[in-house]
Amino acid sequence: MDIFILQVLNALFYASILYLIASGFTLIFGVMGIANMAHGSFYAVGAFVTAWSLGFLQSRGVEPWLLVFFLPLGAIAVAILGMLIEPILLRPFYQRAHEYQLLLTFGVLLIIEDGIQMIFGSDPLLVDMVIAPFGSLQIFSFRYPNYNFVVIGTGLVTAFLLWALMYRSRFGVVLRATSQDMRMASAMGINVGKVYVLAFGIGSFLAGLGGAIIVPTQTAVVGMGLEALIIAFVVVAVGGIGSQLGALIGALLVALVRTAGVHFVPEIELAVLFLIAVGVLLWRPTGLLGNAP
Amino acid sequence: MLALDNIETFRGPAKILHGISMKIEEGEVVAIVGRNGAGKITTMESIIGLLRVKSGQISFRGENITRMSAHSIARRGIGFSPGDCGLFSSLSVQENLEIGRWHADPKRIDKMADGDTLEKRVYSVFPEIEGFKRRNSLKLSGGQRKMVAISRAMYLCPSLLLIDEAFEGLAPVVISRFRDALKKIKEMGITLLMAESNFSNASLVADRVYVLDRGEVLYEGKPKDAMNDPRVKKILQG
Amino acid sequence: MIIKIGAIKNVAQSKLFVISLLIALVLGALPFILGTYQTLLLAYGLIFAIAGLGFNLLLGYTGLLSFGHAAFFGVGAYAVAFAARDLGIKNMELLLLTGILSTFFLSVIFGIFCSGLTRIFFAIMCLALSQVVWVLSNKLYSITGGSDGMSVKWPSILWFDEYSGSGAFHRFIFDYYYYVLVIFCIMVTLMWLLCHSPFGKVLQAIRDNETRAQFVGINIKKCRFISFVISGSLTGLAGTLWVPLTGHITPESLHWPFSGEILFLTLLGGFQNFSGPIIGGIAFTYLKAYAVASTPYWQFVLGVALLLIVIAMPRGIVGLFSSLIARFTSRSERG
Amino acid sequence: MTLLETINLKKSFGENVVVNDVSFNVDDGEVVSLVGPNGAGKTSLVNLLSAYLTPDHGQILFKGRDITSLSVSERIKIGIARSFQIANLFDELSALDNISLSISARSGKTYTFLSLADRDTGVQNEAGNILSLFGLDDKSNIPAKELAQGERKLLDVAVAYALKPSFLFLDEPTSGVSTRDKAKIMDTISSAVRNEGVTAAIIEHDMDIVFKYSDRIVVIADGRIIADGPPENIRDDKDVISVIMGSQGNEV
Repeated sequence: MDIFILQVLNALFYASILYLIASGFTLIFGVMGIANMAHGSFYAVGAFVTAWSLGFLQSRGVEPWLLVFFLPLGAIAVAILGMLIEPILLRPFYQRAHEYQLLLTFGVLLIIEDGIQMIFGSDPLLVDMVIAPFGSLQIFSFRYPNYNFVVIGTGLVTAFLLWALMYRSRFGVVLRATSQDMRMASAMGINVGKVYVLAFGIGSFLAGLGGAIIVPTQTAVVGMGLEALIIAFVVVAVGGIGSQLGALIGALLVALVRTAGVHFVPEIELAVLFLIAVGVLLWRPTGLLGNAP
Repeated sequence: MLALDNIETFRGPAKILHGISMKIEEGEVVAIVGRNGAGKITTMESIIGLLRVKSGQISFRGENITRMSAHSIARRGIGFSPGDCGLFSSLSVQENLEIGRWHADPKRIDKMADGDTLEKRVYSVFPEIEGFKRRNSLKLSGGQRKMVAISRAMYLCPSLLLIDEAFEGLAPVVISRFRDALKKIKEMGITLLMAESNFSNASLVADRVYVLDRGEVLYEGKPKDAMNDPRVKKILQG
Repeated sequence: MIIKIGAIKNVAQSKLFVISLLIALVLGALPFILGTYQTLLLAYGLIFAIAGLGFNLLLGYTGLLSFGHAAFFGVGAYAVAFAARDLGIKNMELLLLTGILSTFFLSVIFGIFCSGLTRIFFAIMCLALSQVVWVLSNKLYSITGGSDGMSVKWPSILWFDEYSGSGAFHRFIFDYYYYVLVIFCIMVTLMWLLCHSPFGKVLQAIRDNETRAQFVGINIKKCRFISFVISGSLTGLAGTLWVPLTGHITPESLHWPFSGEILFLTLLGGFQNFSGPIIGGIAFTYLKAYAVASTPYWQFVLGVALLLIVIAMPRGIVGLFSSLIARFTSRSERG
Repeated sequence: MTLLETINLKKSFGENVVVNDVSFNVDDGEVVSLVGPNGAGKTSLVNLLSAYLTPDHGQILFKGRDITSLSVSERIKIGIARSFQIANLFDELSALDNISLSISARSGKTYTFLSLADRDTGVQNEAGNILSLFGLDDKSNIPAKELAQGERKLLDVAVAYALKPSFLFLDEPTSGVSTRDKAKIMDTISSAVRNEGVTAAIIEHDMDIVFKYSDRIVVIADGRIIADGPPENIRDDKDVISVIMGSQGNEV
């Protein structure tokens, strides 16, 4: 029983991170039709920037409980990065075939992956000092760090905010209109360029946030972005690309499968995960909640 | 109100407009008529900034709008209803309509006569929309889609409305309905510029026509005199 | 009228034939001028050209972007390694056969899963399947050597047997280069025929307009499947040829970034052209070799190069040159 | 002789019934026009007959055989082809290749791998003949995407025609075409179809064209057939004309 609860909590924790990454990926794909290959690297940048800046602030004597408020630094940095990349690098190529955007973002991926090493070095970074101030909760026989609940909560709150943004705000209507027909949207007075920058910024922010809140519990290591990207692919493939609810459900499913996989078939848990993606795609090519465009 | 001066526009490598000049006065209904590929749609897309104009100048109420982005042109009060309607199918009809209102210049809305709200005005053109405004725009017939497209452009509170192929694909029974609607829009003091491949439909509503052929203006004047020009007659009737 | 078009095409085709023959002769003469290392690089280039040719049958002609072609390349290479280690095969022809058969079966399996999908869904399916293979190669340590990989000795080529003693490296590279060159020429010819055959036209038709292809009575799924199997097998052949030259295989060549590199080289050359991936394969080999040699941050260099290529020559090297040639000829015609 | 027959064909999308209990038949060699207001269900009917949609209810018989469950490609094999309302072409391929593709698909050459397509003189000549039949012979090497709208519509019909169907559906072959080109396109199509004795069903809005080119007119409104007969009868039927043309029909 204890193990079961622990595993469920771990799955929820993991699902929250996956959701943050995948929702950003699916948002960018939904609005601009770009499968952002650098999205996982955005997640890694979020983790590294947060880890580095918290480390720096701590060395300047900032109290651990204060450091918590600086966690979003990584996410903000990534949002800025995204809002620079979209207009400078991607915008000139929207008229061209999708392959070019894929290739451009693949180039960004290569640059970021090595750039992280150049800037932060290849030593792993960890900022676990922010976990302690939150304390922990006694659940049956084990203590569970309260910080993990913060991560789970962040995922839930983000899901709610994104839903409200998409379906309960004017910006959401504008976003949905632009994603469908950007030419017509601009003829209706919508500043498509602004919408794109914002959408790309929000999508990048979400990936960065995922990296920022995971770095107190896991070290930021070189290559973490590559794995994140592939898992995000699986999440959106399962959930349905372009669908926010799909990203949420996909994240939960993938997290549960992986947690169970690590428990029961640790050797090939990743293979099981990919096979599930294969199965879902065979059954419903557009994912569980995707609709054929 | 709107003046095109020697406009040249390319579509990819192909030069479509070879120096088009037009003048449209306040309150007029003008139709651009021509065969397919003559440059009607290209002219419209050049005006609203969806296509980049290579040379020449377009001015709207004395302001040079030649290389402005489409959204800033729209916000200056030029509405557009495309031939394929261009409805946002992931939005409801109502959301489709509202998008226009959010980007309309409030100054223009304020100028409207007392008691005449934008909403009332739009719905007076096609009151039928009230009946299906909650529906998803995918589930509309061709005629309904055209109604929504025109009304949506009306929500921008435009002083100039561009309608591409207002009557294309409409059954004859619906055409007369649309003709009345266009007259109503004209009575509101909105200038209309239409692109039509069917000359007889165009002559139903237009005060003046421009006949285009191969990206050049061939004729300009009253519709009833157009057929006196042998070149126009040849183009429009074969 | 029709006969005239045919005549023009015949002239163009015989011109193409002469040019190709000249290029083949130059490629054949190069090892006598270049050093061993350069010959080795060129052999790698030809191998990646074959991989790109296979990849582009899907991307350029069928309109499907695979993000899992590393699986075919890697499995071709692993099949050679297994055959050499476990079956003791030393003969390159037999190794080739093993590699091609394995990748053929793999692409049939992948093809069954993938040929019903298009666009991003196809890409993700290929990715997921290839990742399964990658995970297995990593985890089945006792068979594959895990992340350490496996080494492969120099095989015997045709009747040339032992490569040992002094100068063996040079002799092997020299001989193997010609081995690769001959296979390369055969494959280019076959693929050129395929792309210009009725079936090639059918693939392009499906790429252009799936609905209409269905309405002229084409079995779309079947054609995509055949294209997929040919494409996968050809990329697998490249992997098979590649492994004796590196002498070592690790799961890296099954991992998705390697699929990204195959895409990279195809677009570098230009995917709207038959010759694009050929040029791209060779150019990419040199680009990567020099980047790796000059800095530990070679990925960074490749990334920057990639961005520059996309921005400066969006239609790839071949596209750039053909538009330059077109501009030059139209100018000289006018002048 | 009856070539095609539908029995109580029905199709609905949600609560919206687009084809409601339609039974009619077409004789061998006839040219039938389907007319009616927008949203009457004409295109849906053609979609059902060409297997683009599956009916909820009812049967389709072709040469007396039930073909309701046959797929698109199976219906093409037995000789049912169609053209599209919005020209649906292989845009990157030349006009000639668009046609030769149809021909080689028809003659079972799809799976020919290692011979050059443009050396197949049989296919090339036939494709050239069809192009000139449709007046497109000077466009044979131009990619379909660079053709003018009217030419695209003609090529769309020609691609279907090249399948040598015994029954051809034409979905608004003149929509989006200027008044002047309409007659030319219809003359071309009509002579091609009648010379080969192909049975054709045409969806069309322009009543002048309908009256001029068809042997029989089927009027559809709200998913039902409301009139069926030769052009003279339809023209004289005031009720039917008012449905199609509206109350101001005479004025238009």
